[in-house]
Amino acid sequence: MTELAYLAAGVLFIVGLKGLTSPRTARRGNRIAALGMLVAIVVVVVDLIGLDARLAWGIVIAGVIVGGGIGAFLAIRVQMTDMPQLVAAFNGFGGGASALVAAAAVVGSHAVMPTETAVTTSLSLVIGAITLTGSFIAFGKLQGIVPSRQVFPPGGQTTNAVIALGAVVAAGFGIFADSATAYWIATGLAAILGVTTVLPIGGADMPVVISLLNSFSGIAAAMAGFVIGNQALIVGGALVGAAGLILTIEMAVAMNRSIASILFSQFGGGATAEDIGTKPVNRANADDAAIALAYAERVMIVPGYGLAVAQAQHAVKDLANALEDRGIEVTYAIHPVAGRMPGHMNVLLAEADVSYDLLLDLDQANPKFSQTDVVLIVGANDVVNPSARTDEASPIYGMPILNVDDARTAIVVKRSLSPGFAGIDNPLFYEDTTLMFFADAKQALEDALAAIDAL
Amino acid sequence: MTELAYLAAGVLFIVGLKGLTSPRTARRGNRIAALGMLVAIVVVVVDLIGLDARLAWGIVIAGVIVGGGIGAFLAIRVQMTDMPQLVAAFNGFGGGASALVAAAAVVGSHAVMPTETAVTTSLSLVIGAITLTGSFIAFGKLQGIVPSRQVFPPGGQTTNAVIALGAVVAAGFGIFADSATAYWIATGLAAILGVTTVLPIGGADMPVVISLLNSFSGIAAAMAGFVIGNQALIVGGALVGAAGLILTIEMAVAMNRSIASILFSQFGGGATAEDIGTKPVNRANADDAAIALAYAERVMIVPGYGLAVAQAQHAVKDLANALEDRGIEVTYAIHPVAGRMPGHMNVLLAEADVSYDLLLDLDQANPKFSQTDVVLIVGANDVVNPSARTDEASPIYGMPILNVDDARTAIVVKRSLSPGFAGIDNPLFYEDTTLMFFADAKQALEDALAAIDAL
Amino acid sequence: MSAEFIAGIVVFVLAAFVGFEVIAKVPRTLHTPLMSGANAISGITIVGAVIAAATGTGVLAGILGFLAVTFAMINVIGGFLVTDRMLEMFKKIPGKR
Amino acid sequence: MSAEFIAGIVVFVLAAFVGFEVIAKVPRTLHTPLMSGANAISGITIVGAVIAAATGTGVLAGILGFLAVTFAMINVIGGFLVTDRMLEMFKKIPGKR
Amino acid sequence: MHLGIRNEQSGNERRVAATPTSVASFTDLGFVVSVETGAGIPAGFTDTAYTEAGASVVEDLRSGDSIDLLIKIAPPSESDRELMSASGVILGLVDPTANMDTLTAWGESGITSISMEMVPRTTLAQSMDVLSSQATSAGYAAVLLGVTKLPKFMPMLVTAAGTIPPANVLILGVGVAGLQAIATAKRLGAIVYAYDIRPETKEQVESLGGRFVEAETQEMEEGGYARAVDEETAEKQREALASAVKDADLIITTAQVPGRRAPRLIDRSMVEAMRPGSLIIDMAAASGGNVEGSAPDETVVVNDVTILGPTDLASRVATDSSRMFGRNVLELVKRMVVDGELTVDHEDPVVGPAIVAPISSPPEGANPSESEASE
Amino acid sequence: MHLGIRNEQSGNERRVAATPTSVASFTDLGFVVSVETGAGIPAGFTDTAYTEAGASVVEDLRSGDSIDLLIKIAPPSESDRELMSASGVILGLVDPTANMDTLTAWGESGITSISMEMVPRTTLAQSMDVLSSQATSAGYAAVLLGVTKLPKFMPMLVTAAGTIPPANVLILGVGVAGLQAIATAKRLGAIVYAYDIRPETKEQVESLGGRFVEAETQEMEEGGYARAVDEETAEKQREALASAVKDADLIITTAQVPGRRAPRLIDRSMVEAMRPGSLIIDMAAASGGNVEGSAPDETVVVNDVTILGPTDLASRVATDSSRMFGRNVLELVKRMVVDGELTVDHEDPVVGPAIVAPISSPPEGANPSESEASE
Ligand SMILES: NC(=O)c1ccc[n+]([C@@H]2O[C@H](COP(=O)([O-])OP(=O)(O)OC[C@H]3O[C@@H](n4cnc5c(N)ncnc54)[C@H](OP(=O)(O)O)[C@@H]3O)[C@@H](O)[C@H]2O)c1
Ligand SMILES: NC(=O)c1ccc[n+]([C@@H]2O[C@H](COP(=O)([O-])OP(=O)(O)OC[C@H]3O[C@@H](n4cnc5c(N)ncnc54)[C@H](OP(=O)(O)O)[C@@H]3O)[C@@H](O)[C@H]2O)c1
Ligand SMILES: NC(=O)c1ccc[n+]([C@@H]2O[C@H](COP(=O)([O-])OP(=O)(O)OC[C@H]3O[C@@H](n4cnc5c(N)ncnc54)[C@H](O)[C@@H]3O)[C@@H](O)[C@H]2O)c1
Ligand SMILES: NC(=O)c1ccc[n+]([C@@H]2O[C@H](COP(=O)([O-])OP(=O)(O)OC[C@H]3O[C@@H](n4cnc5c(N)ncnc54)[C@H](O)[C@@H]3O)[C@@H](O)[C@H]2O)c1
Repeated sequence: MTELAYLAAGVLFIVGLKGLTSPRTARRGNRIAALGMLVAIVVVVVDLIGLDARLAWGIVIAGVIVGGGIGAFLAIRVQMTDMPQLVAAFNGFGGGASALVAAAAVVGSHAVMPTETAVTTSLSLVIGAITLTGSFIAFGKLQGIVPSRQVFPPGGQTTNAVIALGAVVAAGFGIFADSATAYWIATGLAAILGVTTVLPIGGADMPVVISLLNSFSGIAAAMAGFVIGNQALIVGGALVGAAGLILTIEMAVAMNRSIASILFSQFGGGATAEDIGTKPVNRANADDAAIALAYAERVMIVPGYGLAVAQAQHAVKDLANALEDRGIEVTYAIHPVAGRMPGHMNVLLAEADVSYDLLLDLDQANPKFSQTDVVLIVGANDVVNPSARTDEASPIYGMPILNVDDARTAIVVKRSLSPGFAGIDNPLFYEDTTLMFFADAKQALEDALAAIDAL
Repeated sequence: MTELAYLAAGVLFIVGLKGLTSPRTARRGNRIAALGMLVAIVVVVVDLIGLDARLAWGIVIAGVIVGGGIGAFLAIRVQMTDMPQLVAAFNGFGGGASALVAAAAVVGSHAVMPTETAVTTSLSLVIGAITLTGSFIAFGKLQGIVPSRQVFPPGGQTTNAVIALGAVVAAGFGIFADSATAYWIATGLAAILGVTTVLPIGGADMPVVISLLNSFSGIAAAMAGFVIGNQALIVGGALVGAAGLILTIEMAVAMNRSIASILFSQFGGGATAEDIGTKPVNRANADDAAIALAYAERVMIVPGYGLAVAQAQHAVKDLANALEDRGIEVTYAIHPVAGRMPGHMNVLLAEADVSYDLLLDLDQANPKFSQTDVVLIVGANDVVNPSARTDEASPIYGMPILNVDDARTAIVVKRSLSPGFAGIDNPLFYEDTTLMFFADAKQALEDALAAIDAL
Repeated sequence: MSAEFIAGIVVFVLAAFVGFEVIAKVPRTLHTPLMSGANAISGITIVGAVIAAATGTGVLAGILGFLAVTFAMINVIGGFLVTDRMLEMFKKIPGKR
Repeated sequence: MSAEFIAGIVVFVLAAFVGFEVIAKVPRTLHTPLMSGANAISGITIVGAVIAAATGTGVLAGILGFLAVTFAMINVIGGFLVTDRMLEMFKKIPGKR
Repeated sequence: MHLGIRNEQSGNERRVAATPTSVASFTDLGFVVSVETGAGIPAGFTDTAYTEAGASVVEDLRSGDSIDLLIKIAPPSESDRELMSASGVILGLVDPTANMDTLTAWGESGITSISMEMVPRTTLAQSMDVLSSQATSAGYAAVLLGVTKLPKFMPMLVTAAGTIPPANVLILGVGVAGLQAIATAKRLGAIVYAYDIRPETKEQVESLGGRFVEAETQEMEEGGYARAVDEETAEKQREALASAVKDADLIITTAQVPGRRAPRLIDRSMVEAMRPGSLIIDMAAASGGNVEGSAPDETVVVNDVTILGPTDLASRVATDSSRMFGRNVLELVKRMVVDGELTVDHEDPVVGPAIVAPISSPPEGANPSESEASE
Repeated sequence: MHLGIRNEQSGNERRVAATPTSVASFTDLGFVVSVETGAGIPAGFTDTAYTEAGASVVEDLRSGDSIDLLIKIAPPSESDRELMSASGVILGLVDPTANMDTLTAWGESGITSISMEMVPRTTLAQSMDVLSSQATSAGYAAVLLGVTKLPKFMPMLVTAAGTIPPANVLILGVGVAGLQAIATAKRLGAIVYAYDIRPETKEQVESLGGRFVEAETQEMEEGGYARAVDEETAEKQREALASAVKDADLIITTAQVPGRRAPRLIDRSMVEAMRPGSLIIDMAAASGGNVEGSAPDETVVVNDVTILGPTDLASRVATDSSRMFGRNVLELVKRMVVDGELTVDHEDPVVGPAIVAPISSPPEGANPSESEASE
């Protein structure tokens, strides 16, 4: 029956994980998974109580209190922006725990382990140790404790290969010779490997690395499950191992990187994607835009010359339709000098059959931005440049602009940070509340539409 | 090791099944699954040989030859159009086999079965028997041996409920009293239930029923697996059981029916979706259209008044763009009297910015249809009515029309079979090579586009 | 419940999950081939049939075993073959030529 | 190999398949929460840690057990909580107010 | 067979009954074609082009052989009659309502008159339907005339010098000309409202992006044409239209009831309620007018609202109008040439109803269409 | 402060320098506004509307108080001078190139002349840019003029009476007017080709759905304006344009080089190669013409090709042209009213460059723009 209860926990994990893949169900998914965890813990406790043996409950309770306390404290206190590194740290602890479970088995085993157990034990130790140290380095990089640029060990990737080989040999020796010491050596080498592998990876690639290490910690847990013969660990671990791997691949694809190129980067690799501007911007892609738009109540679209260049008038109409179908209020704000001729935007929007009733001019639009959730700025630049309001030295100072910075979020669709007709930089792009979606306008809107449909 | 080999077979089944869900990989997927089956069979034979006991190989070999021969003969000889009923028949044999495996276990068991085995045995018997007879009725309906209209048993669904209850009681008695006779009674009642449940279902709903019975045969196999303690059967059976269920739901959704309404139909229910015309047409949905279009080399679009009514000009342009991105040649054939005013189609296509170079008039288009893979007819009717060519009694006899019936496939998008301006029926709709996609033109084209993007 | 039986349930549940997840949105044209292919896989009961036939004793068991193998074999061979034929034809869109 | 071990492998493989299949295309904004949630699930090792801590004998085993439970507990509690926080915030789009 | 094309240019008429392209086809059919000098110039077809197409260009048809088939775009006159051979055929826009007596008289003397206006308006005969083809031109030209006369922009323009609102255009009567007017005004970016008595036109208006004015409609027609409405309905109609009329910058009216006076859709009080500077184009001015006060080919100003009644709209796109007309006629003539001979078949479902004189069967055939067009 | 609006209607001029709306704003700014009777009628603004907006409508401004601010849409004349108060300001389309001497003389006597033409064409000053606003009207009106004069359809129509091919429209010079012309022709369904010497216009043409004619372009401009090109480049240009010109049904030329004769883009041989019946509208006719043989406000026919040189295009949409003009002027005047007083600030980056006379700083300021518009 214990096994069936564990199975129930596993099913809850599966359902929860599935929930986490869609914005609508994500929160519920997480809670379902947590419920699964609760079930598993209750089961093991009940099971142990049923064992009718003297058990070290004190240690368990102490661990639960200390660990639970630390975890809860960190999770509650953390700043929004620091969450990724916290996940990394948690992940390190998880990997460490699996290694410790295996270690306890080594320490506690008095007979010679069967080969299969020996193999899984060493895997659990090695993978757990890599996860532990690797995750902490990732944490350090994101937290700024460890330099986030690429730091290579002396000898570079060759050194890593040597350490890895060493760990394998030590583990192999441990398995065949049933030597605890060999296990510890393998574990130590793996711990070093975790450090030396993650150090050379640039900060920008950290999320992918953390996800990979997350997959590792799942595998470590599954291996620990084999060691102690517990199916809950096997199911949960295998699930996370596989899911984490897929997620890692997806994340790498979304960043336009291959996993190999991230892990085995040489000097000068990595993080190129971030180098467009000198000042940092919030970059967004079609999915981000889709979520921001799909969960808004009021969306205002600000077209500019780039819309015309990309001939994105039909795409913008299609996107607006999709939003309207979701009950979102969509209007268009047309700046008097948007485009390259008077009425440029009108020609295009009329071609796409956007109703005149939805077009707001400057005077109508500006009071509305503060009630707008998302402004979607499509290939406009000068006409939304707040320096016309704020910077007396600006050549366009005094020109009325669309005050898109009053809205909760501004999504700017353009191909780069290059300036518009007036040739001046636009402070809007560097605002906290601005998301920069770098792409050809037509492509961007089509992708966002597809992403909204997929939500 | 046997178990691991079975696991390998299971993995091949999974991979194969996944392959079957996409047109590109379907054929390979089927072969991978077949490979899995081969693996499983080899494993069981090797395993049995290893048993070192006197075994009735003769019976096995006889069965393999007879069964394999019949299966191969039927599969090779069958007409394309008869395939669905053949699948039904095969499925019936599969369900029967599972029931027979359980029956053999009952016959062969000399000790009292443990409860769990008794339960799975009776499930295997009952579900297998339903599958067997239900599938054969489905086969009969499609083959025309059994009347395809709804045939109710005396007493209707109440009778079915009584029979079902009887089967459950008998099985329960069998389990608790370990009575073989009770099992046989339960099995017999289940066999009757298979007949009486499927008889009242109309022919049009048969594919959904077959799919559901397919899911059943998977479950029967899994139950048989429990009976004889074989994981291969459990994995394969559970896989098919679950996948079949999802597929059944999807098929029912695609037909706009609920499974319950199909299974428990009363007089007059069922098959309404087919009743639009008296003559049969090939119905298609967005996915079918997408596949036909995406795998074509040359596509011609024929717009008509319905395109204008649906204001689908932008949707048609978007679809054409997607096809062109796939390297497909797309042109438009404009009939002189399409729409409701001279140049109606031109106004719309110009609004959607379709290049004039792609517009063919009647004289340019007609010679091209025979080299066209798919003609997509969007809300046109009279202008593609072949009776203008063939039916001297037709009021439009002699009018030049677009000879879309020269193309390999014609997809007609309109909302119903209702006639166009001239008020006359259109024989094109009943052609073998015509697919009718009943929907509002704009919606249809948008859905087809989404389906193409998802391919 | 025997450990073996429980292990079976675990395997059953997980395999069922895989079955649920593996079938994403399937284009309608593939519904029949997919059904047919899945049906062929359900012929895995051939393994049980072979065991029953080979190990059964007595005439009744023999007959049941023979029928089981025959039925399962029809399902397996017929199922995979007919699916393959469907998919072969599927390459060509329904229509002339 | 023990039957139990083999059953473990079967379960492992099937669970891994479920894991592969369950993650369809995930919107980018959900990458981090999903990673975080999956990470929390990997804290299932708490079960092993509890067993190790409760059944271990000797000081070393005790220390290892205590650390294992502590580490796993940090992962579990912290992981689920932080995921929940992320998702809560996620309802509001990043921006003012 | 001698086919004649006259120079019919006069006042507003700029079209020609055959283009060089159709002349070439006539020659292929076995006709000898004569064209009067300068017949096609205002429509953009030079004498040289006709010569190259195989016609002989002559100063005056009267100076040559008598004509077996005379194709007319302007109404026939006595001078046309004089050209004809004994059993000649006059075919074209012969305006049967106005000229019935003359044509009947000619018919008694052996001259067959075929009215292109009376070709049935069925799907089958659309390629011979000059009413459709010329209405297409007229609807297009009406909008352009209106746009040029109106001192305002059609489209909305948001500019640095203020937002220019889009013009409101109202189309009354949604036949062929009305639909083309909707399409053209919509293309130019106007907000287009439209109304017709026939209910099925709502869908047609919307299929062109126009908005249908919800007023009284009636399911009552004969062969696709509207019937006349009684005065009560007409009154209700005007009430419902009043606010649309008031808001319009440009109104184009096209409503016709075959064989009747055009319905009065806009009365003086409605005109007076319009903004100063607005413009009405009454395309039905020649048959009585949809607008009170409109007059054919005249500019009437009521209360700063201008009312035009142009009758030459199709001539404003003379090249294409002539091309379409020529093609329509050619298709009909093709139907009439049997074994290289021009044959007038009273039984032909297309030609038969178009024969004005002589009548072989009992007359009363002035109902130009019958079959399918009655949904 | 007394602000005067004259009735400037004469010949082709139908615009008015202020609309009732702008008059109301002037009144709010503290001006007393006088408008001559009938000043706004052809543009659709009645005397009553002006009165309601707060102006006094007078028969002749000469009969009233002297004027402190005279707003002109037509070039200033001696009769305007007579109205002015001692230090009055004349502001509007004063045509500085042609009237420099007069204005300088007036300037010496205390009258300030401000040329709306010389307001810098920067992003900041766009709301005061009359060249843009009037060119918008002119570009739109040019296409409509062309469409009405051409005896053909613009859009393609597939009809039962044959397929009507779309018209080919060629726009030469893609400034504000050219862009508007492209947009308007495209809306009507024509195939639009366009060309300009400035390379960045290619993207702009394509952004409106037009096709760019690949001929010589030159990265050389001053403040967004094109420079004159040497004869060799011009020759190459003409060669490259020849085939586009030959295929065009309608050509609209807008090329200008500020302060210079308009460049000659089409010579006689190119005109002669065109199809008979084609039409050219030379919007630069007044400044020398882009087309050989064109003359201001005249219709020239060369080889069956008609060349028009209209100078009143903006007046053809008089209502909206006047609205935009009025708004442009208002924005500029707003900038000039400091503490309720009209103040001429020579240092103001917008007003300064527009002051023609009197000149406070060294002259040679005829360069209308300087800053950003130079990508
Ligand atoms: N309306 C008029 O009458 C008129 C006339 C002349 C000049 N102007 C001037 O033009 C400006 C108009 O302002 P605006 O905001 O409309 O335009 P803008 O300031 O010129 O900015 C347009 C932006 O669109 C982006 N873009 C270009 N092609 C794109 C594509 N294919 N996909 C996505 N983005 C694309 C460009 O950025 P990337 O290169 O990074 O993509 C560029 O920054 C004003 O300065 C105005 O004064 C107006
Ligand atoms: N071009 C002209 O100048 C002119 C003028 C007057 C009359 N006509 C006549 O009109 C006809 C034109 O032929 P056609 O083939 O273009 O049109 P049609 O024969 O009238 O057929 C149009 C078809 O579109 C379908 N439809 C309507 N709304 C739809 C929507 N929202 N989505 C999808 N389908 C929709 C209708 O079927 P469902 O209801 O089943 O959807 C209908 O059968 C000819 O008979 C012609 O003679 C032409
Ligand atoms: N079969 C074909 O292919 C074909 C071809 C061309 C035209 N037609 C049909 O012929 C019919 C007539 O077309 P037409 O352009 O020659 O029409 P028309 O010139 O006779 O009349 C113009 C319009 O005025 C409308 N009208 C009449 N009285 C009215 C009133 N009191 N209020 C409002 N509107 C009123 C009519 O309904 C018509 O739509 C249409 O139905 C058209 O679809 C059919
Ligand atoms: N900053 C702003 O917001 C703003 C506002 C309006 C205009 N502008 C800019 O001002 C500039 C001038 O506009 P405009 O309409 O007054 O121009 P314009 O009337 O002076 O000239 C019309 C066009 O003719 C072109 N041209 C000159 N010589 C030519 C030749 N040899 N061949 C071909 N073409 C030739 C010019 O390049 C110009 O595009 C444009 O760049 C425009 O974008 C800027």
